[in-house]
Amino acid sequence: MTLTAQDLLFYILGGLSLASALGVLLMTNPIYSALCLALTMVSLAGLYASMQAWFVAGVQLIVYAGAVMVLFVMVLMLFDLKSEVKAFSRGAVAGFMKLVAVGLMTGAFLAAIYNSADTLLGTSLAANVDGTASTKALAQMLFGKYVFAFEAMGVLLLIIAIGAVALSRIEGGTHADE
Amino acid sequence: MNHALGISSYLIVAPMLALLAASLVPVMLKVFSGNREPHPFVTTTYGFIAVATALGLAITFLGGSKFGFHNALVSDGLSLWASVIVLVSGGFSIFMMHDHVETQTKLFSEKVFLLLGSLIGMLIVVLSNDLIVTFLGIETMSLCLYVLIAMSRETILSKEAAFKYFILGSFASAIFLYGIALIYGTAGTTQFPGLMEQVGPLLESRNHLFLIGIVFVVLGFAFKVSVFPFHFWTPDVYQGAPTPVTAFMATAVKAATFVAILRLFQSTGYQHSLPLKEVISWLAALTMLVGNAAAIMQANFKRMLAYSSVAHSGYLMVGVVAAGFGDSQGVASAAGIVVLFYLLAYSIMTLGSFAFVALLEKSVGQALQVDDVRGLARSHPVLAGCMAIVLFSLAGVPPLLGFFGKFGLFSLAIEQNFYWLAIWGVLNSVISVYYYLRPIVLMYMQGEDSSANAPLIEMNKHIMTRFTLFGSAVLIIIMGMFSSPILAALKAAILGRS
Amino acid sequence: MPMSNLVDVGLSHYLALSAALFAIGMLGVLMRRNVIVMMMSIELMLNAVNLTFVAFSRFRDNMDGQAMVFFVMTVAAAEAAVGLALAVTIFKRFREVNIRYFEHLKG
Amino acid sequence: MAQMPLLSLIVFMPLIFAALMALMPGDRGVRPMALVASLLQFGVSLLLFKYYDAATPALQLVEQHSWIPEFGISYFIGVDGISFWLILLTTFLLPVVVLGSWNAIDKKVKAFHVALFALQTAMLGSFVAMDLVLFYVFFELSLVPMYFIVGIWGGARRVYATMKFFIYTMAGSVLMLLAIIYLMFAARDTEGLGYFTANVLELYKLKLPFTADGLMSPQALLFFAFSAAFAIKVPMFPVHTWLPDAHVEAPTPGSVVLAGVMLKMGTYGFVRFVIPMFPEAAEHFGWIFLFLGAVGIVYGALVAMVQPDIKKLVAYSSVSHMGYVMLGIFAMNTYGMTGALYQMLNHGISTGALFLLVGMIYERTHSREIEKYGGLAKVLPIYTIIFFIVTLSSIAVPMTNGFVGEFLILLGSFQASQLMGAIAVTGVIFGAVYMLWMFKRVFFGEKGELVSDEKHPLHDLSAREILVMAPLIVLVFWMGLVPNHFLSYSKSSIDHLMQNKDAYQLGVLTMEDATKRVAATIEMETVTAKATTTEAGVAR
Amino acid sequence: MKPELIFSVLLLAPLVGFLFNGLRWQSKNYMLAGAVATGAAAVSFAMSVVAVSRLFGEGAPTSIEANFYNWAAMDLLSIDVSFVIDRISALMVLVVTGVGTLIHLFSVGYMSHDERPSKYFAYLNLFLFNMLLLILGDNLLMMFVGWEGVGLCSYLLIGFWFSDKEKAAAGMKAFVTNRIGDAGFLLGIFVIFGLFGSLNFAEIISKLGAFSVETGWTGPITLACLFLFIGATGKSAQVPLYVWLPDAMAGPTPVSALIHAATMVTAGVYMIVRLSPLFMLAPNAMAVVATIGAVTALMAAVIGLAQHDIKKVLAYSTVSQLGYMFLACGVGAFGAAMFHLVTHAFFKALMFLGSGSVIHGMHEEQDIRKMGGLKKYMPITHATFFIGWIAIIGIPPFAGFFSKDEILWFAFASERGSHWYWLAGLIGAATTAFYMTRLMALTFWGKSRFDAHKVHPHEAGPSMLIPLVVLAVLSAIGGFMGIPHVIGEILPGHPGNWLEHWLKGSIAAVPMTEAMKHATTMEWILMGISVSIAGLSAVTAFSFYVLDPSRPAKFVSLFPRLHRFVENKLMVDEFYGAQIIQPLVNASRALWAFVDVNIIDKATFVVGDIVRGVGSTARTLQTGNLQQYALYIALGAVAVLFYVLK
Repeated sequence: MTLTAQDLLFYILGGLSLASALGVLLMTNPIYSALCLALTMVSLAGLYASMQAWFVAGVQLIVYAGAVMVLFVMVLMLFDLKSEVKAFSRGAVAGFMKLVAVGLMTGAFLAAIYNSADTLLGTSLAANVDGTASTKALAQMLFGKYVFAFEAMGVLLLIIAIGAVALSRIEGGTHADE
Repeated sequence: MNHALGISSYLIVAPMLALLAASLVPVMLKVFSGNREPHPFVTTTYGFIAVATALGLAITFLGGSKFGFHNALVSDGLSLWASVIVLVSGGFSIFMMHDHVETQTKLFSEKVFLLLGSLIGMLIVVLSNDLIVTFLGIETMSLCLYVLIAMSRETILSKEAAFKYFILGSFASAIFLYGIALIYGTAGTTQFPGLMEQVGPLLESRNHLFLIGIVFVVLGFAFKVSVFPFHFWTPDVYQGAPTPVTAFMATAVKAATFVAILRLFQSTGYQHSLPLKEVISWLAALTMLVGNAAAIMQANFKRMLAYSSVAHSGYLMVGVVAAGFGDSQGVASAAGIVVLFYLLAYSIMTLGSFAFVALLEKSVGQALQVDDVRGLARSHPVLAGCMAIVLFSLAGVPPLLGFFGKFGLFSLAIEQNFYWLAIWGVLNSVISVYYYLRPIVLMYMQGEDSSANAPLIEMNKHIMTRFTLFGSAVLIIIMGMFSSPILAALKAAILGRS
Repeated sequence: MPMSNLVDVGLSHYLALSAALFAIGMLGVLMRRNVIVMMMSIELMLNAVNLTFVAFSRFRDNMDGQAMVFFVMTVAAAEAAVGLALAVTIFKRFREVNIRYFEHLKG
Repeated sequence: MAQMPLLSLIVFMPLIFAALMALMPGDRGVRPMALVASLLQFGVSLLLFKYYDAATPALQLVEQHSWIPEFGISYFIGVDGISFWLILLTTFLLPVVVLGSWNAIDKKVKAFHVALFALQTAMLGSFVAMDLVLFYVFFELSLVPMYFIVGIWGGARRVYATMKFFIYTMAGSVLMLLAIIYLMFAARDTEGLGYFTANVLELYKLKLPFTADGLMSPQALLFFAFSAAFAIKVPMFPVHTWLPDAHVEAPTPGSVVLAGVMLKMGTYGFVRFVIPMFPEAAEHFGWIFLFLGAVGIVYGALVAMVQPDIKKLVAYSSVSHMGYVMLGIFAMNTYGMTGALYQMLNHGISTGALFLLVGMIYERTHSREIEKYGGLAKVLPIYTIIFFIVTLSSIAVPMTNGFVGEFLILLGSFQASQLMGAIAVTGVIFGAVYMLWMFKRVFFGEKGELVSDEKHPLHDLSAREILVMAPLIVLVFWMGLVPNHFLSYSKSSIDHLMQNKDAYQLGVLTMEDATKRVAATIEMETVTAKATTTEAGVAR
Repeated sequence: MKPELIFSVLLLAPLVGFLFNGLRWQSKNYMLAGAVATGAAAVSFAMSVVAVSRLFGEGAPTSIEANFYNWAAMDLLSIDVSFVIDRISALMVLVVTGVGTLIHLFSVGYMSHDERPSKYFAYLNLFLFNMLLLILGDNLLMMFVGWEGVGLCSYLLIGFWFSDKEKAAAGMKAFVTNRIGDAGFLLGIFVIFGLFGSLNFAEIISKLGAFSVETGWTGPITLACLFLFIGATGKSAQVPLYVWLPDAMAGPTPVSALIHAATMVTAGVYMIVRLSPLFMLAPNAMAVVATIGAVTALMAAVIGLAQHDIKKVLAYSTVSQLGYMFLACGVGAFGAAMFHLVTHAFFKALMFLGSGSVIHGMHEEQDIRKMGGLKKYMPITHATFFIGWIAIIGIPPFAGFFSKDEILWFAFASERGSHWYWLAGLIGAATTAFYMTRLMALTFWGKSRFDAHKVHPHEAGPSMLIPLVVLAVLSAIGGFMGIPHVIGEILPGHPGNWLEHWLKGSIAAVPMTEAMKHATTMEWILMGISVSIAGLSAVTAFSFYVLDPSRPAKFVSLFPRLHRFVENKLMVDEFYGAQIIQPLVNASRALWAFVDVNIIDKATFVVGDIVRGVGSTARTLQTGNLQQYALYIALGAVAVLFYVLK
């Protein structure tokens, strides 16, 4: 088997995302963490794109790497936090157990993926899809099969909007009524 | 693809629409009146009308195994009765919010709005026929609750509670979502009917990814209904949240989520995974034990009730085990009946007990200790009597409602040959007697000697909360003695009116 | 796993990557003290899930996955909004975002 | 009259009175009303003599309505020879208790009587219930009023005692609940009744599998589940420790009802449910209960002997006496069973009377320490005489009721197992020892600390107290001298049970049948009377 | 008269007397109380005479029966409240009501100064009623009812002066010791019921034909007999349960006469005689009876040698004489036992009443060391007591001679007898003669040892003397109802052994050994030996206590420890106290403190502690640290995953 461009892209973007994710975890300065997260998201957007999920890749870039990350960074700026001395929780036992727990879980995952590889590899890779077509199909799905979920999401956003505003107006909130 | 929706789709969502429409009214009023908070009673009335309308619509239109929105929603007996439970506890919670010092603030209309929003989320959960829709419902419900908790007048504990709940909730949501992703990847669908057909083959072929997916989804649900070891947030959040909101969380959230769990376990395919059955049985058993044992050690009344609600989740999990792993025909329906009946009973009892707590909390952020009720029977015989009934019912003393709830659950367990679970369950209910009776001891049997001249305990004059407590006591007796019509209705609704 | 599989990128690779990202996110929640970073870690976990969805969608030739990603993103944004609003409120009150300061409720 | 729900009336009348009392404005007037009410319910229960047919073992005055059909629960009550006297004992003791507690309860009088009357309904209900779940409901419900009676009106350690009482009893009974549920499903599965039911008469027909060596066979497990519940209630050694605590702390009326009636619910359960439903297991594992019964007799007596507190002594004597009952039941023959049923009544009367007497002296001196008494016989002669008579009944001297029960039980148990019979017979000796020793220390000898207290001279029994004791004393001798008056009402039922214990079934007679029978008897009598007159006329 | 009426009057008269006196128990009118009580007893006696007279004559029935009502009936068991007077109970009923009437009469005088005479007479009548139940009941259960009833009355009367702790304790001791016997009796009843399915005497005996003589120890009949005998040892104060009887002397003296000498204590003998056909089938049981009887006869006589309380001496004498009766039963001489029972009732009642008269006259003094020379103060008492003395030591032709000698003869000659039994009886007789003479001497003869200024001994009034005289006459002539054949043959008119004739057919009897059947010479020789030994013994005692009062002390100083041992009643009470009662009490305390509190309660608490442990662990885990909670979630997820995927 030869290394196709797609494979290469996977390794580059995958490696980038992993590295930046580790950066999120390890950077003691929250701002750097935020930036690493943004990088992760961008590289994930690239991966989406390499899987011809154009629309999703776009949304990822705009909503996530754009809006959400900006929000995070803004809040961080608001708090004006410097690099933290105590970035990580203490406790050797607890820390060890956390690592072990997550490690074991990941191990279980990887084993499961390996075990189920046969069935999964059996699924054929679809041919390249036209970006417009796929987006159109997605749209049809959103307004067809998933129309309720879509509407519910709308309601969710509405409620959250009002809720977030209300939250800001409580005592101690950013817009508290004095 | 036919995008046209039948009329039935709209009928199914009618209760939600009613809730949404009515909930916006107070907020709109406030906006258009120059940010002047309407009188709380007005807001409460709107909230009550919203709930009542939704309830009416739910009773009218739900049930009978209808699908809507391209099978995204299902309206059957489960959803009908779960909606009723959720809406009723929502209504009582609004009453209690009206009275309670921590919730009745200048932002009361927003709070009612959020509570109604949370109710919408719950309705979505109970009506959902698709895991991703369930996820959306759960998120709607939870996000509203986070905000609602944080909006308490109390400034330290409620914020901490809200934040803990938020972080842990999101964490659990992520896991839950991962589970959905794996299920989607392996089963190819997230809609329950299709999924249930796949469960058997996938488990039989020991598809590990699917198994992980199921486990993660169950784990996400388990978090919401506070099953050990995913229950740790419960006491903290229940304590920190304003009591009316706690009551709402303890009842409605649990009811909605358990219905979702039941939908997940509607397949006989789970028979193929013995370990899954064992592990869920273990979780149920441990949840009962930990909930009851920890409740014994509590001095704080709300924490005690929180642990008690953990224990009740353990009992309910027995129903889930029976539903998923029982081997007889129609066991899922039977489980639906007894679990819903238990949820109904549990909700009524829990509302009553939290109403009692609310009545005794006089100031913001007061930590009501169990010992504070000492000698209450002397000053408030009627309320103490109501609370005693509630507590006896929680302990499972016949012929109160709680007893028949347990009776149903354990019957199911025995019918499906889960003997050890049933024995463990009843033994745990004996442990629970100890802490349920403690307030009764304090109310009735102590505080006589020292407080002959001491001032009587004062209780809040809150009419609506009193009504809640009193109503729950009356319902416990009446529905206990005459549970037959309710059970018949449940049976008819869930087995289909044939 | 034979070497060829390593090279021949397939579904397992994407799944493994997402699992790794998910694990890192979990570790972030478990170990970082800054609440904002914890929230970011949760976002990371959600992103890992999204990757899974997209991968499955791609390899099963099933667009449903992408629709779900769409919902997840929206929910994630909502969560972030609520979370940050909460964080701001708390910060105003406590002047602190270290999770260790929020241990009043226990026992 | 044909449709009069007599049993329901008997069962629920106290509850109605309780509700009426609860509605009264204050504590005044509660006592007289309670007395009238209790007499009234006793009077109504006497109607049983008219409608109950002693000749048939069938379940009589049956009322059957569906209650919660979804769970297979029905409202099904009836009376037969096994429950007949227990019902009357219960209704009989209520006026005694009400009158006996006239001064003993000095606070929350209304609440007390409400609890007492509610308890009455629960106890009566458990004696008539013929649906297992209904029985369970009443069985458990009876805990609640008693919990309050001990907890509110009890002594210094009342909370400990009442919690212990509640939790012990409940711990036993929950396993029975599971067993009940299992039986309900078994009835559906094996017999093909088509619905699941807790109707005891249907459950009697079940043939549960039993393997002789197998502890794990369903019948054995169910047997033990039921037995656990009832053994704790009885209470049988070694699960008896809640009883002394509860008795010592309980107020006098509470002790009387607890000893007089509530303990009988356990032994009644054995007779009514355990033996007919699990005959093979009862036969096979009966020796355990024989043994524990015999040990309990001796153990209770020995421990009673060294008690410093009179009430605790009486409490342990209950353990001993209930040991006799258990022994009689598991002798599994007519003698033992008859004796056991008789001993239940005896114990209700004599131990009830003892608790009343202890309460009376406690009201005067506020102490129950044996050491502080002495020489009471000189000061309180009437009290002494009554106490002595009750003591005789308690130690089973012939011509008192106690003897009949003990004799039959020992006879039966000796036929069942010579060794156990022999062990149990020593209880006769120890019984005399602890009672007479106590009697000697309290009543004879020099006047003790409390008795010779010049400042508080003791008064002999008042007319009210004598009135309380009189019916009990009359019964002591009546039952001792003419046991057949009492035995004849339960004879056919016991015979029926003992002859068919492997395939026990009960017929059913309703109130309508009873009315018809009564009418027929009257007609017969008139006809006979007419015939006699005619004959006499002819003769003349 | 119908039998029902006879029995009703016979039984109800004392009951009515009891109720009459019992309901006015605080009255101090001793005359009224005594009159009613004595009258009631007399009515009973009259009725007994009427009833018994029906048994005489040609074609007379062997028994009169009356059935009142069914007491209880189930399965095989059917117990009637029914009574029978046959030839055995006829003797007994006459003795009980006759002697009873006399003692009632005596009590009128004796109790005249008591505070609560009504109560006393009520108890006495109640006793009579119960005793009649015991005697007349036609089944074992009725007998048991009376058996316990008399025990109860005995308890009440011993503890009559209950303010004295000792006396109350004596009552309790009597009751409890009797209860031990009663437990045995009950077991006996159960075994018999198991064997015969009936408790009716007549039925039991009629069914005996199906059984053969048992040789072993564990046969049912042997077992039944042994159990019944335990009952008898309790009631009739035999080794090892005799200890209550000496203490029972705490009661009023007439009570001792009636209950603890003449009637109640003989109930055991009566019971064995009634069931003699049953005992005949159990030779081993009979051997036990005889051995215990002989041992008791000897042991009690020995203890009696060194007692100082006039009533205690008589009490031990009673125990000893009862031993003779059991010896007789054991060797198969049931008739002789009955004979001795009757004569003993006469002379022992006489002596007790005499001692009562002495005590009454001496102002409640009971210590014989403080008496002496009372002969001149109380001539009639002395005279009657003297007759009793001769009777008991067995000087012909007084009552005791005939009965005791018959026992000794049977002990020697019966098939189930033995020379050893005879020897024991002989030594017992000698000892009896010694201590009885000692009693006589110390009380009535010799010098007065009391302070004549303080104590003024006086003769009793007529109500007390009449019974004494009547009983003295009976003691003198009572023996003639059972003249042995050897003597009868040489007497004019050849009087036969009337008693033997009367009882023949009603009771079983063991035949003589072949060698002894016609050994009249042997019988004469033995008779001579026993009379001369008793006489010798009496003369020795006379020389000790009358001729040279310092001699006993000198003699005793030779073996002081032995003397003290005997004086302290062989330390039996102390032995029981230290080896049985105290350990039992200690064990009970241990059971209470250890089993109840430390094992059973602790066990339940341990369950509670475990639950609490779980609860506090759960609380410790609940640190409030959010990341800990997340860790628990992760750990839980891992655990579940690994369990599911394993």
